[in-house]
Amino acid sequence: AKDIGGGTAGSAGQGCRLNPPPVVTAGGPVVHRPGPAPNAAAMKVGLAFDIGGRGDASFNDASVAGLERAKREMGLAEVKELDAGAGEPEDAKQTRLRQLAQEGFDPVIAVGYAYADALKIVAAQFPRTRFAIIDEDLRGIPNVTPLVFAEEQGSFLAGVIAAHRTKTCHIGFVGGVRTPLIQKFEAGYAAGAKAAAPDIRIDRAYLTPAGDPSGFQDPNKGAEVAQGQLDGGADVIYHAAGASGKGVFSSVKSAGAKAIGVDSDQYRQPSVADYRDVIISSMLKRVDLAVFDYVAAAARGDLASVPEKFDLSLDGVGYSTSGGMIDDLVPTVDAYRAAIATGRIKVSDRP
Amino acid sequence: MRTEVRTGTATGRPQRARGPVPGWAHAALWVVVGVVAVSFASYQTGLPQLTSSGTVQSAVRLGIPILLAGLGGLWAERAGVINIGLEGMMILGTWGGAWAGYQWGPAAGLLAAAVFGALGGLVHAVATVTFGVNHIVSGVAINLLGAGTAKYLSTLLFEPVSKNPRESPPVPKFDTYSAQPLGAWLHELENLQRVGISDVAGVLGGLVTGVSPLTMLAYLSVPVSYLVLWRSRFGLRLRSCGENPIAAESLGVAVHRYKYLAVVVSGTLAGIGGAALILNPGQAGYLENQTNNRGYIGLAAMIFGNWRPGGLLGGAALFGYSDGLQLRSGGTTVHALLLAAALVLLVVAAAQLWRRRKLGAGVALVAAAAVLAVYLATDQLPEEITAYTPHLVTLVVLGAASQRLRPPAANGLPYRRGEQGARE
Amino acid sequence: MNTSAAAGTPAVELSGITKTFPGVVANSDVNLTVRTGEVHAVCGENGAGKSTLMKILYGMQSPDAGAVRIDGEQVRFRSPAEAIRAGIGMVHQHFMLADNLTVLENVVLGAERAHGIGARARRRVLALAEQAGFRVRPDALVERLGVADRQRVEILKVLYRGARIVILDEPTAVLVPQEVEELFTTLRTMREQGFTFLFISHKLDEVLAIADTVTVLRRGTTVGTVPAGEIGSRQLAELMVGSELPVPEHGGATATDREVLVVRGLCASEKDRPVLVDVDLAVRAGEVVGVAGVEGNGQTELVEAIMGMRPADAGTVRLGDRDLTRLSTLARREAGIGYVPEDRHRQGLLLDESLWFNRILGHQTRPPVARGRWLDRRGAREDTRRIVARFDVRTPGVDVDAAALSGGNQQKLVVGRELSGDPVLLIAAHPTRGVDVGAQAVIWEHLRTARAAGLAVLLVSADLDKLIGLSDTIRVMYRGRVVADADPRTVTPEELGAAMTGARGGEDR
Amino acid sequence: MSTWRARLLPPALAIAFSAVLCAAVLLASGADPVATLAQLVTQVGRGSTAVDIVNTAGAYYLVAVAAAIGFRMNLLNIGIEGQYRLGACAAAIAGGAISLPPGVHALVVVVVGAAVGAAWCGIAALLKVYRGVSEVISTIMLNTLAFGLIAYLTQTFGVLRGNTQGTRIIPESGWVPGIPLGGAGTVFGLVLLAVVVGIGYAVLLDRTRYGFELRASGLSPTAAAAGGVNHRRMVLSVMLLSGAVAGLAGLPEILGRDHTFTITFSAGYGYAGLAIALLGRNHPVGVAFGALLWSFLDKSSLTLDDIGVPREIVTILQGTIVLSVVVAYALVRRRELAAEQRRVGRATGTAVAPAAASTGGDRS
Ligand SMILES: Nc1ncnc2c1ncn2[C@@H]1O[C@H](COP(=O)(O)OP(=O)(O)OP(=O)(O)O)[C@@H](O)[C@H]1O
Ligand SMILES: Nc1ncnc2c1ncn2[C@@H]1O[C@H](COP(=O)(O)OP(=O)(O)OP(=O)(O)O)[C@@H](O)[C@H]1O
Ligand SMILES: [Mg+2]
Ligand SMILES: [Mg+2]
Repeated sequence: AKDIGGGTAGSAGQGCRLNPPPVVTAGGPVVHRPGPAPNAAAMKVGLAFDIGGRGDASFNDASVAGLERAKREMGLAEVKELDAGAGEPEDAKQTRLRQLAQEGFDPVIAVGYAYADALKIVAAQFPRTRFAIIDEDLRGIPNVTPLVFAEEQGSFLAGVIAAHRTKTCHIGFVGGVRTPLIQKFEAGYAAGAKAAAPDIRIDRAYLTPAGDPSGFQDPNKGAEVAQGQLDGGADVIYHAAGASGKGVFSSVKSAGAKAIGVDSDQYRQPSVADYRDVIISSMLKRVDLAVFDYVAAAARGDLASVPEKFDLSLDGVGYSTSGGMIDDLVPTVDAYRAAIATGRIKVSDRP
Repeated sequence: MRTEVRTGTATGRPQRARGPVPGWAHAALWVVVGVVAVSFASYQTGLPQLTSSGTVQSAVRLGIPILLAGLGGLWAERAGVINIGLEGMMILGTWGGAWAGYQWGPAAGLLAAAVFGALGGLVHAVATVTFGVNHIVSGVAINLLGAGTAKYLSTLLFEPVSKNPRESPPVPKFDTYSAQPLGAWLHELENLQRVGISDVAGVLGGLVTGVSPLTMLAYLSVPVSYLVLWRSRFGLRLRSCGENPIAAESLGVAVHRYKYLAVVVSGTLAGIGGAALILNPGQAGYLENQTNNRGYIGLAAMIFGNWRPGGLLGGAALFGYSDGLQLRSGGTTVHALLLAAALVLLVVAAAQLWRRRKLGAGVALVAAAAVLAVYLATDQLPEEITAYTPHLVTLVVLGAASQRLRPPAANGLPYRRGEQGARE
Repeated sequence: MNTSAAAGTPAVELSGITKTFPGVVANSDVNLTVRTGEVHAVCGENGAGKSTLMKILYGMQSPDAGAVRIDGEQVRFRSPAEAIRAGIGMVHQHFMLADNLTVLENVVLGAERAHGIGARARRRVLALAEQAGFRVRPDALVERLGVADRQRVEILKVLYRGARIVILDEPTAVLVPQEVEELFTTLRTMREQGFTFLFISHKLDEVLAIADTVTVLRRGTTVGTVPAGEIGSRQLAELMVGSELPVPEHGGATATDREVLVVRGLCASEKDRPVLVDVDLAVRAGEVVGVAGVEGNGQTELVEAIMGMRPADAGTVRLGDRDLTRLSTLARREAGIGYVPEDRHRQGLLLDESLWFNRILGHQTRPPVARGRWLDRRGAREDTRRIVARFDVRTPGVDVDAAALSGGNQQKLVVGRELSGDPVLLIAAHPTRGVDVGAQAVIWEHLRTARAAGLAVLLVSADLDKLIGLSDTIRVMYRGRVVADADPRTVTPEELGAAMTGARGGEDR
Repeated sequence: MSTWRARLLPPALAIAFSAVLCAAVLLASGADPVATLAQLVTQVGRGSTAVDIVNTAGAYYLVAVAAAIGFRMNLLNIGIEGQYRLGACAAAIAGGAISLPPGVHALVVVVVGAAVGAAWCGIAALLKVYRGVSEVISTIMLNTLAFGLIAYLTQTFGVLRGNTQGTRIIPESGWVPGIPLGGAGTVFGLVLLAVVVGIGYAVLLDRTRYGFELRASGLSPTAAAAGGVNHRRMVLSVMLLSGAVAGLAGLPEILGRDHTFTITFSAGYGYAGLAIALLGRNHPVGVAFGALLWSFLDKSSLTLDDIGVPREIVTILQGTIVLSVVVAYALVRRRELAAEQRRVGRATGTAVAPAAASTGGDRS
């Protein structure tokens, strides 16, 4: 007989024993944005992509979105993007940055921590060009501005949401490659879930160990890992697995469970539109915002105003509510958010 | 006049002591041993995942692309052409499948994957059969070419739609089917958690639920390959090209044509294997580097299976099973597998002893003890190892058993028409 | 063709066939007419073009010029398939069997249309075998069969295809006399049933025993066709060689008492199966010891064991007063053994390398081609030139690839190399196999000279006449054992043949 | 076959054919082949591209020689990918853990890299020699296993810098200084290692007994065995040698630039090495040209984004070159052998029709 999608995972069970959300009096994120957008009509911005490149529906695309907005609001003169290849050697990264700097792009934004070493060298060769790097806390080079995020804080909120949505008191996390960056997601997620429901069971898995990048590129494996967690009883799964996340969504959907997306609002993402009804929320990492803020600061000539870390208090990370599947949870999640933003809850970035 | 055909003369090899057990029963016996060992381990460690229907379904999903690639290898090598280009043909298959699939549905995708794979096979055939290029060299080049072509074409044709040069738009999938009420009944049995019965029910249940037409096609292609290759005129001729093409040609077999056909079929199967990566549920569409060396692993499964469809099925199943197990439930279950492995090794030792092969029995016994010791001394295996369990298993099994393997005699040798008898 | 008209249209008529290979004219204006229902022998020295002619008739090679007529109708075969359809079958000089397929599969391959590949085919095969007078096991793998059985499979293949014209290319080369007799019985039975045979053999007595008509080829052309009854073996040989048959001469005994090679109790096995059993052997300086035996009775293994290429299970090999038993092949060569392997293409030469590079092989540790761990390229070139001159190797230079030389010239190079560096012992396995007459003469001459100079020679050959002509003593091997000694001055080929088949013969040991 | 024509014609034909094919592909996809080529060539002059080409060619040369050593004996070391990465990883760990005087330090690192590469390949060699496992399959498996081992090693012996897991930084005493060319970049000092390996490979192959035995074994194992070459030992030693050279390939980058092995270390050289060895026909000089060509295509292609041509056209070009070069070699080799046989025939007079022709015909 033909199988009909949508299993009945977690239909039994009453969910977890939940802690009440923290009570925060001075509330909400303290978003302070410096003045109106400056004019950047003379500025040419170069963008060097990481593997995945344009169309990854993740941080590469988010950085493009930031620049698009800058174009609209500040009249940016020109934007040039260069793509990276998988497993490429270090000098290819240098060449890419150098090429942009040489052609007079300023600032040049390196998307991804893979550029850290290349940037150290190229930034020294072009002292008058301003560089930014996403996801790597590269300090101490005068013309390099790091744009980093508190992924663990956003993931904490994902954990809270998962804890409130599970009916089996059992949730899952699927990471692509076991790198320190992805482990931050895992750490925050687990902390958030435990904070909301101390008894909760959390399955965590990575597709490949560090150094084997195929973990971000193998939806089939993502599907199997998620299926394993679902069969084991988990009914909400959060992924930080790049393109492999599609596999996670697909398993979640056929099991009738729930999923939480990552980086951008995956509910609205065309490439996973088939699965949108199970994506209850996404952890947002606002690379677009950081890029926009950075370009604005550069246009003003005031790079010191770029925050050290884009965290919850700056809306640098957050969560999405598209689809309206967690509308009832918003007050609870926002309470946690406020607690983190005000520093009452500290989230560790190590699992 | 002495009339009887002598066997085992001074030149011939001694006749292998073949008991009354036919080959298929022999294989079935080993399957039973494997299932028993795994269910024993499952019972001992309290890890039902070892034989759960979910694990088996994973094994099927992960094993199908490998099975198809392996069958592709089988077809080519039985005709004497080594096909290490399976990976490239598989990549072409994923690309073609996604390209046609997203526009015209999964059936069209399957067809296109087959055609693209076949094109890859055709290139290999032209290089190896017509131009006599070293088969491995041609294969390496085809892998380069397949990857490059797929990348180039997706930049050209997918990017405008998917906004990503490395990815196709989502491809509609095949529906899946389950044999009901059998599946439900097996599921109930499995849930009883009775030793043995539930294990078998889990395995069988995994095989009959959530099956897509593509999976059925793959299941079918094993017996079909066997029947065609071993029970048909066509297959006899094809195999003769892999064993002794000169003899075949002297009997009027159009060796070149059969080699061409075999390699094209091989590419077709590899292409369908690629389609299995995108047209089965749970997968998105074409994605760069998605095949992830599955073509090579298919080749390994074929060698593992001693160039026979049944053995190849076993190899692909083992691969899919150990991969599925480690992906679904990580280190603990793979650790439990050690217990099962030790048990199987014990049976091997007993079998060797029964055949009066003392050395073999000793080696198997020592290996069993070593595996058992590792099992007892550790609680878990490092992730870096479990993630590559299938590869390690392949290497170990080849190391242990490769000397009994029997590749086609003329496999990989260049062959040119009209050179019969020259340089003998 | 005095009889062909009487028998109506000839079964086969080849006229003006010419075929050249790069550098070689294999056939030039060959004419051949075969009557229906006769056994027509084709004779000629090695390389005369017999096989090539047969391959042309069988559609395996296409002639550059000339016409083929079958039953009076002109045909042009582009493949064996077409020849088979025209009722021609061929049993090749080298067996054309797939080892890993069963007897049945080998027989029905290519003729599946007739009876399928299943039970019907099996019945048919059994019936055909019965008709031809032997039994087969259709499901046995061919790799487990002996030579005579393989040949029966080949004949079955031909019968199964309904051939009426059967080509047998040197079918007796690998058979012992008794088996030859069995084969002839089969052929006579089949001739009565209306089959036509083209029979190729070097063994003139066999030809005269079975053939109705004989055609002789020499250097690619027909030199004559005669009824077998009207010609003697001596005349036939004359036709083939073009002159008087040279009488095998011994050139006087030069054997000394000094034992150079002493083999004691040598045993070897292949996958638990013994291939050499307790072999004792001695070769003295200046002596040629011939080893006779049907192919596959341990001669190859004996040579390999003495050369250290095959591990011995027991026994010793001594060269002079040195024990070689534990030494590597290279060390044995350095100790003074020269080795002419039985298959020059597989074992003697690197076909894709130059002649001087080939000169180094086996001597890579010794002057004049090496100095310590370094090669002496100039030395190698010079010494190769010496061999080319002394052994009459026909080549434009020492830089051409070995593959470009003809078989005879290749073999002269190998023999020249192995006689370099003053060996004390030469092991020569089939040194003139597939070599033209001129080259054979050169090779024998050099062997005789070396023997006279005190070289000990262990000679393995399937050519009994040659063996008798050259050896001082002959050892016969059967099933891995040395079963008999023979004195070449008194022994006859028939006696040797009896010993080689395991019947009592020669001088008992 | 030693004529220059036979050596140079095939690669020239292959490159020409591939260029035509790629031009056709480009035209079909609406790009301008001439502009593409111009872009590729002019890129060499820009920035550090020329130096990058040389640097990468050095690494490519090493992997290609590793492949060529195997090819010479008909051994297909597909495992170079794993060997060079594992060798680089282990060498970086060793280099970071010790402290020795300059020069010696680097030497130790180089030796460790070679030893680990050899050991990894040695597994396949042992399996082949003693268990008859095809090196093709075993090295493919070992490539994947090397991933796991590298992950384990960098995890166990490494440190976390920012988001990147890597081995400890090698102290300055272990660095190999390069040749700085100002704005054009710095040529790695260890590119010279590639030159040395190349010369060593040439001498070994052409002038030594070992090289002779290697070539003989490759051309015909049976003939080599009859000539006293121990095939087993040759297989073992050749695979160890190939692995050792492969183990060096990552070191120019590590000792000359990165001073650490990170998990994002360059990948894919191993497969390139196989292709380059084929292109250069395992000849020390041919391989050098192959490495430069390959490196040029890789580095210059980075600029194709600029003119909107997909960079992957270069991968297609490379694949086509390899395939057509082997086809071209096969064809030219056939023609040359036939020509040589004719030559031999002419020189020795055997090609003339046999004299016996006059007595041909029927006698009866
Ligand atoms: N495929 C080939 N390519 C080039 N030369 C060939 C080829 N086949 C045969 N020859 C040459 O043609 C000549 C005739 O060979 P053929 O095999 O017909 O001789 P033969 O009479 O059968 O000899 P033998 O008694 O050794 O079987 C020989 O010089 C041989 O070297
Ligand atoms: N495959 C081949 N391609 C081209 N020429 C060949 C080939 N094989 C043999 N020849 C040519 O045929 C001639 C002799 O080869 P062939 O092997 O037929 O000699 P032969 O005297 O019959 O020796 P053998 O008994 O070893 O076959 C040489 O000129 C050789 O170059
Ligand atoms: Mg012949
Ligand atoms: Mg011949």
